[in-house]
Amino acid sequence: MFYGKSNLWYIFFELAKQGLIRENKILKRYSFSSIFTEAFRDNLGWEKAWAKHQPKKEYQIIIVGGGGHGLATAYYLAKNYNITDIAVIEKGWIGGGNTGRNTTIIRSNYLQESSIGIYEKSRFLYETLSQELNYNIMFSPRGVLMLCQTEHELRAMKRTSHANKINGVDTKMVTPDEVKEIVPIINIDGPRFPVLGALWQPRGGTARHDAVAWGYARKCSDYGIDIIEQCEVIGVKKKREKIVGVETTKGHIKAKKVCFVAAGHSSILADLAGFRLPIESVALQALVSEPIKPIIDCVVMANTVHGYLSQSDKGELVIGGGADGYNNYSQRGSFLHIEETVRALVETFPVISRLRQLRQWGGIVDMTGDRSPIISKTPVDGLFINCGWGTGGFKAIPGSGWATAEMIHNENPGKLASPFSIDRFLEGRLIDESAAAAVAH
Amino acid sequence: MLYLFCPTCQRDCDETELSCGGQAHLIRRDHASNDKDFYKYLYERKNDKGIIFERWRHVYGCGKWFHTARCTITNQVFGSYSAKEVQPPKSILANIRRSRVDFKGWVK
Amino acid sequence: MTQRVPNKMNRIKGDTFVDVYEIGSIRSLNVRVNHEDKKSLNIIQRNIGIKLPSVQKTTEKNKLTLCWISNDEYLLLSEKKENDGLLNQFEKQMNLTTGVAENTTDLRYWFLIKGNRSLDLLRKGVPLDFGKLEIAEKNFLRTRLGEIQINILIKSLDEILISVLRSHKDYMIDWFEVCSKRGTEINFDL
Amino acid sequence: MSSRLPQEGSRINREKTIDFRFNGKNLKGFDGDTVASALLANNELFVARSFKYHRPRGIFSAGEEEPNALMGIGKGSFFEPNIRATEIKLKQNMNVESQNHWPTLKFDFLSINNLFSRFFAAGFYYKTFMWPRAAWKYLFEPMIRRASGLGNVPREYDEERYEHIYHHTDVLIIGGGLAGITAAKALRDRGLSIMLCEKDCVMGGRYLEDCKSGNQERYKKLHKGSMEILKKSKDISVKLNTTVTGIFDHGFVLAYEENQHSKTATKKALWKIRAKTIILCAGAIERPLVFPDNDLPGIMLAISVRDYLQKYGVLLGDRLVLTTNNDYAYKTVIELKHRGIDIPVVLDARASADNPIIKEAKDLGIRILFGKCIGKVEGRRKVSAIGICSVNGEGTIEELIPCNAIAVSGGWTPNVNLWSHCGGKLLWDGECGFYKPDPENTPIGKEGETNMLALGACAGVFSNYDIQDQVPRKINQLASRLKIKSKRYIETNIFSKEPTKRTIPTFVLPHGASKDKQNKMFIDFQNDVKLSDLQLAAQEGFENVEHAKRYTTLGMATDQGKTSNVNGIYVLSQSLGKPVDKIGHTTFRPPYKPIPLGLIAGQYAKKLFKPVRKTPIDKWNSLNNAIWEPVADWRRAYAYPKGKESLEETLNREVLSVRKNVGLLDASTLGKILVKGPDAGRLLDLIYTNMMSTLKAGKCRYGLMCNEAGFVFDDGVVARLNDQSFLCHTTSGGADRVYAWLEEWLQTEWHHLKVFIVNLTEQYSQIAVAGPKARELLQAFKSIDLSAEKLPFMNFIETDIDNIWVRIYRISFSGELSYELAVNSNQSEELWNKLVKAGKKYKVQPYGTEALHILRAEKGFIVVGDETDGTVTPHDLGMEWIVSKKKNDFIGKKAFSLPHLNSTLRKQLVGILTLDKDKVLPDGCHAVEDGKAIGHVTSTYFSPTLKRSIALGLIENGRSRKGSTLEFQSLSKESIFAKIVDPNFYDPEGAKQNE
Repeated sequence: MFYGKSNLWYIFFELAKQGLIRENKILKRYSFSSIFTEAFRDNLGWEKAWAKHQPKKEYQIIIVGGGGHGLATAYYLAKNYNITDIAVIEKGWIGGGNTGRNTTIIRSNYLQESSIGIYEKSRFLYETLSQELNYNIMFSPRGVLMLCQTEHELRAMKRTSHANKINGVDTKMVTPDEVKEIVPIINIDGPRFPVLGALWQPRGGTARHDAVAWGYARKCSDYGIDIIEQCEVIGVKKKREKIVGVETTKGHIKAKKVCFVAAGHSSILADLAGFRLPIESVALQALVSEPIKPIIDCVVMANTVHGYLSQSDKGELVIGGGADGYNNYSQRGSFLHIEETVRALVETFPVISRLRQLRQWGGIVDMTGDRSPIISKTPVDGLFINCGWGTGGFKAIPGSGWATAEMIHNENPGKLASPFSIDRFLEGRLIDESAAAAVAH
Repeated sequence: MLYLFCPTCQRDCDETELSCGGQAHLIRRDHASNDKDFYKYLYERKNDKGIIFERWRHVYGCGKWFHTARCTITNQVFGSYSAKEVQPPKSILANIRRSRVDFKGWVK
Repeated sequence: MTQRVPNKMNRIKGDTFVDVYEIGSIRSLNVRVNHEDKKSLNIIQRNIGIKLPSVQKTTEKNKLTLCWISNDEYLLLSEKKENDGLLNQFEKQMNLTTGVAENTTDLRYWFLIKGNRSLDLLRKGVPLDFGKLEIAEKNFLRTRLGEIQINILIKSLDEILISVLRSHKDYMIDWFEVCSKRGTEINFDL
Repeated sequence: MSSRLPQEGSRINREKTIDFRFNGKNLKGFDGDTVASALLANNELFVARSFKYHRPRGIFSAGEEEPNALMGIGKGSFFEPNIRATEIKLKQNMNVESQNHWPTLKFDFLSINNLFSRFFAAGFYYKTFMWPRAAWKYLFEPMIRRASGLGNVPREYDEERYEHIYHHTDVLIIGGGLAGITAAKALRDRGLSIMLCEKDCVMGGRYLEDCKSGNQERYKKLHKGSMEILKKSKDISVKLNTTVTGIFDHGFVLAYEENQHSKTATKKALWKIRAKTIILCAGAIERPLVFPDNDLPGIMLAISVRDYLQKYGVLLGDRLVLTTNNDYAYKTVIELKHRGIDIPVVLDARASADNPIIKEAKDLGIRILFGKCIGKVEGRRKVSAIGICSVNGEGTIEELIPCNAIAVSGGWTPNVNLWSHCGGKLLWDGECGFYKPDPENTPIGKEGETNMLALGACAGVFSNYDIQDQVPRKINQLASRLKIKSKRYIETNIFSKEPTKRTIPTFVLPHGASKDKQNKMFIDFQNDVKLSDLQLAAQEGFENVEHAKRYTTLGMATDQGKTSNVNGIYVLSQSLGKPVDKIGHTTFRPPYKPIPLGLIAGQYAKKLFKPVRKTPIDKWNSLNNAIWEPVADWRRAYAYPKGKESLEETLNREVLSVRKNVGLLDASTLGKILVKGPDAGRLLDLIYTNMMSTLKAGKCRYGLMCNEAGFVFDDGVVARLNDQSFLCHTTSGGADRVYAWLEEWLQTEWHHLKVFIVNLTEQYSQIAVAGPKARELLQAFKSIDLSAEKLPFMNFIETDIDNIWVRIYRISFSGELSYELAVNSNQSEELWNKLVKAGKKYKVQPYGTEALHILRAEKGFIVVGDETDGTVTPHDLGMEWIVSKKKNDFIGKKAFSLPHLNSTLRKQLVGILTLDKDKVLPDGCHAVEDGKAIGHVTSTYFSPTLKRSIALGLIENGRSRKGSTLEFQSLSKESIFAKIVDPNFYDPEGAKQNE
């Protein structure tokens, strides 16, 4: 009935196509009205989300690594310090590394004050990122629940909740009954690990990981920053311990400042620049189930049994667990960790036992000695590094970009980044997040 | 899932029986060393994308440590050797060169 | 290994495709010795009169079984009360040399699996290649079953002695009840 | 109108009818039917709704590549969503429900999405829903989540039984078709153990149904012969109903056995296979053509039409049109014509083609039009007519042909998923239009050797003759490469050489389709990805195939793009104007076919989830109403409530009973490691921070263990049994960790030390007898002299109680007069009962771990894990006395010299007494000084002994703050003020423990 020639709908469709609805010139704003306009023009009006460039001879700043952290750094350099002579070079396709492989969890209920600083800044920036980038990253503040399943873990979480309160992070301890209320499908009675309580962060949640990378890329391209894909760094040019440029598969590019933001591949770049990092690259795996109707409305993390879970907007359960124990760049992990995580979550959420695993994949995460990141200058003058995010990088993208941009511009780490320098290991000033939960009395 | 040869038990062991001990042949720095060397011993790692030498323990079996040479891209294993070795033995290095011509040898 | 009469031990109930018996503790000594130190190795052989077993094997003589755990660790099992005198004497001897023989009788809990599908039961939790075992000599394997450590002494294809830490005893009994249920045999279609 | 033929159907048993319900309707099928074939037999063509536009969907295939017919099957605790109807066998009284629609399948409210589909192009949700900000959480996201998601949610716990099975084999053959069977026959009798996994319930794959009616007998004879050989040979074991779902490193393979009709109780098992060599004979999957309105129910793959006909005797429709670009699909129309079905026209996209099969079709009177394709399909919920148009045109309709079924065939895609899971690369075969395994870049095994060989259709070799000819040759080459010396295998080739089948790679018809038509040409049926969506992705710069996939969600549905990936890649290459092999393909990931999460958990769920370690006194504890607390893998008695007592009352009673009378604690979980040898003392000096080698025999000493970074990670009492051996006690959680720590140092660093260590944690059980009347209780047994002179504090003696051997230590964690009795585990319950009986006179009571915590907190003793969290040094704990100055080296010594570990900002252990005696500081609360946190509380209890609240905490340069008052922030509004004192609250001089 709708496709016939003569009815009212078709006339309206023809009028719209004649351009009755005005077209605007600047970067097409994404909005319902622009969708409406384009709908009648077979969507031919949309431009490229980010421009494709061949590398120029020289830039003021080169960011090596086109993932969330790299693009965010470039964006905040342009937004906060309006430097736009920047190139973001990516060896594969932007957002193809860990940004495209994580379980999209956003939270800032950390224990150490310096960690809270950067993760809370990120969560705060995530709140308005869709509007700022004019790109719907689907930030969903649906709440993050960290279960306590032993007395020892309950005490550790209470300590974290106090640390959060002082440092302005909105979290609270909830009783087992409140946990059951928030997540009806949970089994709080064990018997092996009964839930004794949980740390609840209502404004934590999830976001669409690809959209974060594409949103930042689009705005960077709008600022005039060159995003160059399929361009791998194969050499670093130095003159008397000062960086002068990088050798890539698309030729030599000169720059005054370079920043490595390459997560799992940071050690390889550092090696090219002549120094080593305190990180080990291991495979971290995740899996999704087949899509089902909504069954869980928040993120649940169970550290005692090593498993965490949330449901994507498409309806798939997104499940993640522990990292592998051995160095691995193959983006394939061992089935052992998938099994351990799924076993824990089937025990904690018995109804998901009959759902089917649709797909599993692995990313390469860079683990530091104290499981905290590195945002720091390096032995090479003018060369900065942002890595070491391990299993928790996605939640820190905006804050890490902000802090790294500040460091590159001022050539010294600001308040957010200074605790995370490389020399902290030399001085024994570890920021240890994993310790609180590790030791059982 | 890796399947590594335990030199003591003389059989291949499923990865679930083993636990990895990280980079091999680190030199322990005691109190006489300077802070930089101590930092290198405790935290700095090669983390190579390619051939690495690492330590494994047969936790569920004989409980013995051993070393293996493995490629971190393809997980190809070039052999296991005893935990007492201070550096990879000749036979292992030869085995690596047989299939990886560009192998630059072991670096401390 | 003496032919302990199975019916004396209580058999794990349930309609199962193999018979599993609880044996309990077996008098045992953990022997550790420096595998390059010939002197201590001879003490073991002289005192208990058994040749040292080769890798993952056992040697046996008048109710005493010596099992290979690793190149410097052996497990000495004794089935007969009469051997206790010899064991105490051996313990004293070892304390004088550079080596240790420690009584670990209470450390482990033993089960006996009988039936031609014994190996099939173990294949539900043990990642070992049972196809490669030469059954001629008795094999002693220390490996993983599910998430716990297990010692497996294969006396013959249809008689296997296994032991776990005594604290895992109840878990092991649960595991047997779940995994040895009749109707869950591993079978091939052709 | 799909229907059941009166006879026919090799898979079904017509004697046994099966009743089942579909959306409330009672229907009938036969034993051996799949749910799909039974639905088709009952004319249920329209069975589902698509994900995004909720368009009507019909059954499209007969195997695991099915994108549409997903059902919710079973009831209550056996309900399972998203099941492919084409894969699950029919069972008596099975309840089948369609999903993803509301209120009903026919009248789905959300099908209005279809009307406004032009507004929902690919990625529209990235461009809108941004204003107002809060609307996403409260309005847009809930709406989207309700609309998305396919299956309904299982509500009850799962009764299904799952099993994990390990299997080792020299050769694993994946797929039991002609290639698989020939490979098995070629490899037998060579001393190799061979396992063959076939996902179907019968062997044979396609070649039996593919033969011409003439030589049916010869094929059957060959097949029967092969089955005999496989059954007879000892080294081949075949597993039916088992789909290989994942290939991992070093030949580790996962296979999923799902057999509803299995005789055994296990219906679902996960096979964990270790294979030295894998032979992939996984066959191929037919690909649809992309033409306007190609997603209507009644459109099905040509091979599936034939499958339903020959296997289940089911007809998709009695007026069927075929649109194809290859010869193979003609077999379908020939079979249908033999059964008298009306074939109005066959549309062949190729300009011309003349080989035997087309001649045979012409002889049967089938009208064949070359260079023609479908321009339009009419019908709202079922196919009613098609419009023919020329292949190269814009799609104007030349002729309307009424029909009720369309068979479509766009060529075959080799099944290369398993090849690509673990490193295998693919080659684009431009001539036939598919990716096939690249012989140069094969998956590699442990030593880097090629460990996978692709044979048959999955390697792009489709004709039976070629398979029968090539497989033996390839196997012989493999055998020689594996150095297996045995006779070469030769087999007579009974198949006739067929002319090479030219499939002109056409994917999208008509080529010049107008924009309107492109909006109705579907590539991914489940996620509603249209041709125009991919063009939009290319236009918006998502040029990489991975970007395009994520932007349009092509191939991200439950069928993972089995029928849509190649078409999608072709359309992307056309939109970007790049050749197809330059585009590449997305990554193939396990599992090949979705597997239940319960299966991954296996038998280690419910009762067998995470082993519980129980102490020898566990039975007594559970009989006496103990509350359990998980500690590492153990379960320990937390407290022993009596009657209606609240937890506080229980703890106060237990603490006071130790302070006044005598208490018993089950401390068996304590780690006990024997360290023996001439160098035992030297090893312990290197491990502990204080001197251990100077300890005298018969004495004990408390020791602290740090890691190389200088942080405390375990502590415990070390007893010297004799000059050669020490017995080190560790925390419960630390037992195995410390044992592994000692083994690591001895084996990899100090292998010159002559030391032997044995983990005796479970050989001995440890019972603490603590309280003023402890000595009287023990002396009640026998006249053992336990006076202070005979057995001073921190000494031990070995004696026996009622001839139970026991070693009595004078160690006190509670600060009272206390003995810890080590006894062989087998006799520990007997000793415990004796102590309880003898202790009645002294009002003995058991106390749990929580009471122990209160007692030791009153004494200011630390617990590793509460006071320390892995970042605390001995100096922080105020235990400089335990860090030996004399030793020139021990683990941690270097770290103590690092700048940060000596900075004044470090937090130090202090006692904290709240000004208001009854106010207990909350767990983990922080001390605040002008807005900044300067420390936190590590342990906080109400002490019944001192009748006030006590706490220990780590405060920045706390020791110099003694006497001052600090503000502690509690979660509620007002803060709590407390004084900083020395951490030892009770009997500081230690008179009681030295009594």
